[in-house]
Amino acid sequence: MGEVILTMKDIDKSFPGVHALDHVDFELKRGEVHALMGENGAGKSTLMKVLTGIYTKDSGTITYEGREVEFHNTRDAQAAGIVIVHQELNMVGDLTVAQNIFIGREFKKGFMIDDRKMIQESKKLFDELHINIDPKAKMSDLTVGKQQMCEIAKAISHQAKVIIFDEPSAALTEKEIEDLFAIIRDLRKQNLGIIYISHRMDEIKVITDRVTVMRDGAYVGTLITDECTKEDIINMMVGRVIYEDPKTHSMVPADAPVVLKVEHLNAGKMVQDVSFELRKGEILGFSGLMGAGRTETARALFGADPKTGGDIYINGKKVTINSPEDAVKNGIGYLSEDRKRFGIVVQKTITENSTLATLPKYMSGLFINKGAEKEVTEKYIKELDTKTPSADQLVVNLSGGNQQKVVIAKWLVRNCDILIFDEPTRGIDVGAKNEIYKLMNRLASEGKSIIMISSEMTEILRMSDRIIVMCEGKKTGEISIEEATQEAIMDKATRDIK
Amino acid sequence: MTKKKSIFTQEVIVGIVLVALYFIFRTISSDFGKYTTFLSMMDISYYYALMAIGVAFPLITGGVDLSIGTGMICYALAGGCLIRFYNVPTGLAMLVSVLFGLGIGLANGVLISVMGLPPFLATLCTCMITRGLGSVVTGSFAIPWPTAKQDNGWFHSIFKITLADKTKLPLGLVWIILLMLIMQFVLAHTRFGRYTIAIGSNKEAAILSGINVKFYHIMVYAVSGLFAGLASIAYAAVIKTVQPGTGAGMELDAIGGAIVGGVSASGGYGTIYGTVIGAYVILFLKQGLPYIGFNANMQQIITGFVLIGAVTIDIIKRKVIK
Amino acid sequence: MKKKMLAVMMSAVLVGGLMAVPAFAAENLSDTTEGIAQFDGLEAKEAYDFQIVVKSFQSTYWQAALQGMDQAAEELGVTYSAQGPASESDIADQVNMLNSAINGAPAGVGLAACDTSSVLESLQAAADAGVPIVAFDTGIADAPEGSVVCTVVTDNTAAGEVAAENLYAAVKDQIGNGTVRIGEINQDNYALNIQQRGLGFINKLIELAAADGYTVAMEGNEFYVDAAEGAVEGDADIILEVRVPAQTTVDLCSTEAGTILDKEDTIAVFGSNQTAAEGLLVANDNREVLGDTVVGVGFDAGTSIKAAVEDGTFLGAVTQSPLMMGYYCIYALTAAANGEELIDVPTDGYWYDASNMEDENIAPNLYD
Amino acid sequence: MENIKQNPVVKKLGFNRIILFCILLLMYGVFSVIIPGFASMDRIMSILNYTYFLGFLALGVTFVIATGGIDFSIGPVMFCCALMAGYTLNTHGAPVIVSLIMSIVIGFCFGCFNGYLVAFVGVPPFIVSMATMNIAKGLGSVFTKTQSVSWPQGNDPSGKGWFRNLVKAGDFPVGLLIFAVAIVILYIVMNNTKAGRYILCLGSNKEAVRLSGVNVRKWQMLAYVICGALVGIAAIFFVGAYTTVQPGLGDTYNNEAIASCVMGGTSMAGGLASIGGTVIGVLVISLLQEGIMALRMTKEVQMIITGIIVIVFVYADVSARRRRN
Repeated sequence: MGEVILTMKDIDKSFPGVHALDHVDFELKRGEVHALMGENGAGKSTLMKVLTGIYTKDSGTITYEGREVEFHNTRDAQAAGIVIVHQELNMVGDLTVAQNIFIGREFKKGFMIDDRKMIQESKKLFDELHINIDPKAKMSDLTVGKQQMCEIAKAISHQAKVIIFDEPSAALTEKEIEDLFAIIRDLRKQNLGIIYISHRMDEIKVITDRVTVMRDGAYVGTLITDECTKEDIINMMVGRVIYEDPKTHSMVPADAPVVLKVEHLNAGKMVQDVSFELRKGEILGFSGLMGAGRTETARALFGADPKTGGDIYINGKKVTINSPEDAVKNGIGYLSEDRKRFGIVVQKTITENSTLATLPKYMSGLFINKGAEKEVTEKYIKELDTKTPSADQLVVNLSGGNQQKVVIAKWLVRNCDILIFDEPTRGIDVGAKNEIYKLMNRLASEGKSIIMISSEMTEILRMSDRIIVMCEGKKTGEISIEEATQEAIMDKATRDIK
Repeated sequence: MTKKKSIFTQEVIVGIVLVALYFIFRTISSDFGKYTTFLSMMDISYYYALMAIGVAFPLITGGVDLSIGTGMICYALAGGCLIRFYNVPTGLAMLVSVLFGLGIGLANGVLISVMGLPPFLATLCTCMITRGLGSVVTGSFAIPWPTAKQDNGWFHSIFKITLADKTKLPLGLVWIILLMLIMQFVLAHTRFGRYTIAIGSNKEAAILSGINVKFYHIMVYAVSGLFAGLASIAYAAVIKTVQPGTGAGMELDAIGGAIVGGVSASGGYGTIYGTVIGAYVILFLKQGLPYIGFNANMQQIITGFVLIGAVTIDIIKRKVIK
Repeated sequence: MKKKMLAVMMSAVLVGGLMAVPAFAAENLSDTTEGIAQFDGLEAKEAYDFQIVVKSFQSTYWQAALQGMDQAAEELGVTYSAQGPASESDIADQVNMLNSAINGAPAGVGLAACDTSSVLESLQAAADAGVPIVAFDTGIADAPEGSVVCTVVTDNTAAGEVAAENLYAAVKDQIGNGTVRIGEINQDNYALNIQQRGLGFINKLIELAAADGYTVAMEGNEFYVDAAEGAVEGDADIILEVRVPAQTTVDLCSTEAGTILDKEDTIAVFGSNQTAAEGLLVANDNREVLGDTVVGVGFDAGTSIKAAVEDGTFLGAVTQSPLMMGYYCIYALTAAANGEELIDVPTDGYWYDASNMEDENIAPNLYD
Repeated sequence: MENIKQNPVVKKLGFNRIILFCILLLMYGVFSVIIPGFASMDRIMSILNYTYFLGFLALGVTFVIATGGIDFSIGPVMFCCALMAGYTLNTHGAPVIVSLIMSIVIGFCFGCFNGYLVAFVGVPPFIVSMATMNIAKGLGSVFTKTQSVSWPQGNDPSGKGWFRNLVKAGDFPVGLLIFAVAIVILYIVMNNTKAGRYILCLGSNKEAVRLSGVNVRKWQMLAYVICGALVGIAAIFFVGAYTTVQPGLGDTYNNEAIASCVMGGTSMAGGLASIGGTVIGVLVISLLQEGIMALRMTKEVQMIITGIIVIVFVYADVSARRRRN
């Protein structure tokens, strides 16, 4: 480890209604891999966005290479040598791999962009990284994993001094992760500073030198990786919040009836011959890597995407589900992983969102019975403890956790027996997360059946009665909670590739 | 760009349609095949093709420019006014027309990129404003540009030259092809073109890649305005007398041409040669159907259905690939 | 400002023309003396302000009309302000303008109606309010009692007929040896004056051909085909083809004109208004058959039509007298405001060709 | 300023709409002062003539814009309705009531056509509009053999002119009554019925509504159908006031209708629509055009002013939303 290259001090940032960063400190040295950890919503990504100029900080200082700096956009940051590999893929699908890697700093021959040189350089870059990607391929034709590798290659090609990896491994196979680590070690040798954001405790131990932990937008502390244990880090991350006790055994009675049976479900490449059963009162966890086909399975089951085959039985009766309309009629509700895009209508009120799936029930003749609508909305605001001044509040003004509660309320109003929760706690702060867990357990105990898709291993292990593991569109395993361990799940989630 | 892609891209299909249309019209009407008919068609094609080349850029960014039709008339009126009332040399007046177009284009760009107005609305407003301006500068009067035989009418020969043996050559077609190649080159091989595609495909990613998206977004509309300015000269050269209050609806033919020529209606993809071919398909329908005995009004109905057909085929094609 | 400039440019030619008003050349189409005589010695009782509503300012035709008005207003010491919709087809706008003009209670309103039916209600309102209306350019047949006090128009049927006569005389020799084709381009078929003109041309041509023992068959636009009188079905000596474009733009007119010019048997074409005649010229730009193998006849004036007549591309053209119409419109308004009873003023249509373009009573009407 | 904006009443009515309404009143005041005799009943009637048909057009397109779509074929479609129905009336001697219904039905059919293509086939609304515009113009021309169509005068001896009483009976503005009833009905449809709720929600986030088990295609199509039927009604008021329609025209009214919607606070992005705002917008444009004419300026000046007002209002809207996010 060399001298300090970057210091962030007292960084403060607020969004309307959210104190996203509360006087956070951070320090990075040359030749170090520094992990930044924290639960979802702890403020890691926000801190990095402040660093790279995407957000403007409210107060605090950033010292980089001995000088105080303030970047106004990513371009400034890049020019100074700070690049970020984003969590969400930021690729221009209509351009080729090489064009994407060099976007914003194309090689030029006179007026002309020198595409040939860009392709050569990309090849060189990929060779160095031992990745096999055709630089001339169109970006949108690549798999998510490969796109991620391109994103990393792009960052590295920037002659950077500081590289930020924001959850880079989420979509990668184990082999690809190995490659990534090799690359990171190589970069460390070249005396670069690396910030590594990840949830995977194992990786942190393997690759990083120091760990900084954040919680609820605040700085908690920094540890030297070799000198601490996993538990130390987890304690710092979780802090005061006492989660629901992890399940040690299934809470579902052995004789609970099967409410949903899916047989040989097929839908494109991402859903291949998936079969499973769901019992009354059960929380069925779906685990796997990003891009394993869990969301696609849920969407196909819900009728949101077209299926190519498979049978669905509800309470033993075969049903046809060709559209979400059919699914909802059959008592299935779906909470999407992408709340803003698929879950809520942000510019509308809580009331309007709550009754969206049930509107025909709240009609008196031709007109909407606004009184009854408001009544039921207020009932669920109270029941779910949604924090809002009134039922007429626009959903856009709510925090992530409360927005999620509005979506849940939508399905509870509908009285759905089968609920699909796709990443129910993504982008939700820690306190709200626990409330959602409690709520899920309560719903299960009331006899609702829940399919929970989650990428957080701790969440899967904490909540599920039974776990289904998927990999590359196929179901690769089914594990009871008693037998489940992180290793067992990871093994199945990556089984095919090894 | 990838090898597995079928060679039957929209551009190729539209190209085949264009050739097929030509031969169908030719077979049915012997007059259609005459060289003079071809010349007349070319005359009228120039300003549509120029507008289409320009508007392809906003379309590829996922936007649109509705101000080019009325704009073109407005610029032609302004230039014509200078020649007629202020004895400005033709060359200078032409330059003013083009710069006027560029200016309105820049204004569109600022409204959309800096002030954040939706492109449809911003250009709808400039469409109304240019239409009004055109009438205001001329006091609502029609403005004749100099005819080819007048001293200052040399600009007609930019688009058509007469050889010693009285043969006429559609020189304008050369310019259209040249500009098409240049702009295709710009789109495919310069930063400006690349960022145009990037803005249309994933604007957020473009911003995060450190591109000055605001600047390039303005430039996209400036190009559209510039080409509307160029079109105004082609219009003046062919139609000669420019009437204020006209021009509305011409932009739709140009945009329709670009869409038929494979420019994605949602942005992110398009080629300039496809755009030009598409514009000529629309023009062939407009100009060719009267030759094969169609009621002039049937042509509008057919054009409407061709437009829907072209886009529907594209939608179905994409669904099949998925 | 522009208006002023135009005025300066025009007034020189204008004066010469107006001096010669009572003595018209032989080509004039109808008797105008009586209508004009009523304005002898007219003086405005006060400095009236008139409202003029024209069809639009789009074509230079209307600019010429305004020149006439300027001249008359200056002579009489009255003022006027003119307004018109963006295009001749914006009927609703014109009705609103007319209503607005009447609501302003002016000394009188001069109206060139885009559509004669849609203004009737407004005319009733004018009659009720006692605002005298002078219809110019386009007569209003069903005008309510007491609204239109004077009509200053050129007889469009006669204008079409004179075009037919001149055209027929030029091509007469070519008729009889197999079928020949004569074309007519009309900008549209719903404006009354263009209908009259088009039909005047058609019916006169059929009449002239019949007199020489030739038959005429109609082709093209259904309206004119149906309205033609005396045409035959099937084989005929002359095919009279009428084409109307989908929209009233020069480029579409030129396409329609091109289809006619391209036909081998075409011997003559008539473009029935400025836009149609300009379209005909645009089509001829490449084909260069007019004045050579095909006889072309235009209508109205404007830079390119004048040039075409001058260099023989067009055999000639018919001009209405927009200038006279404008001029007498103001005279009629003034007289009406004075409280005088008026009779209609038919203005002239002139046949002009390269030989008489410079004539003092024609030149002023040949606006640019 | 901020306090005023936070006032619940102001919030409910919409700050921009209040401003727009003030502009309307101010404009009327200014015109009345500088133009002698502007504040007369005749003027108001003349303004209303323009308000009716533009109002129905704008209200119709409000529903389409609420879904995040666009329809700029409304002007030509209106003319097509009036042409086809009027031609049937004049040439085939159909009873007036049949023609009136026919006009609405034709508009309805165009709405179905547009809606089907947008909602079920997935053609972008912009392109559908372009195509429909051409088709409507062509159809109107072909059907009438490119004739203009004049509807019967109020005093037509055949008695066919009774439909003009829908606009104005004697000096009583019946049209205003009908228009007011239509506004109330459409306000209720937009705010108190399933159709309005779904249309607004799907305009804001179509996927979320679909995943709530709603048949979004049906409701999206309905917006275009409502628009089409209202365009058919607009056609009746157009000929009721202006008698004659010509084939191949009508484009100019698209811009004015869309402009009134947008300045009234309906968002081009969809999801936000204000029937009241649209009505104020229509009144602003009608008043502006009468005022401009009374000032002896040309229509073009009105276009320029309208363009600028729209830019200012949309910019105010966009920047307000930006600040909020």
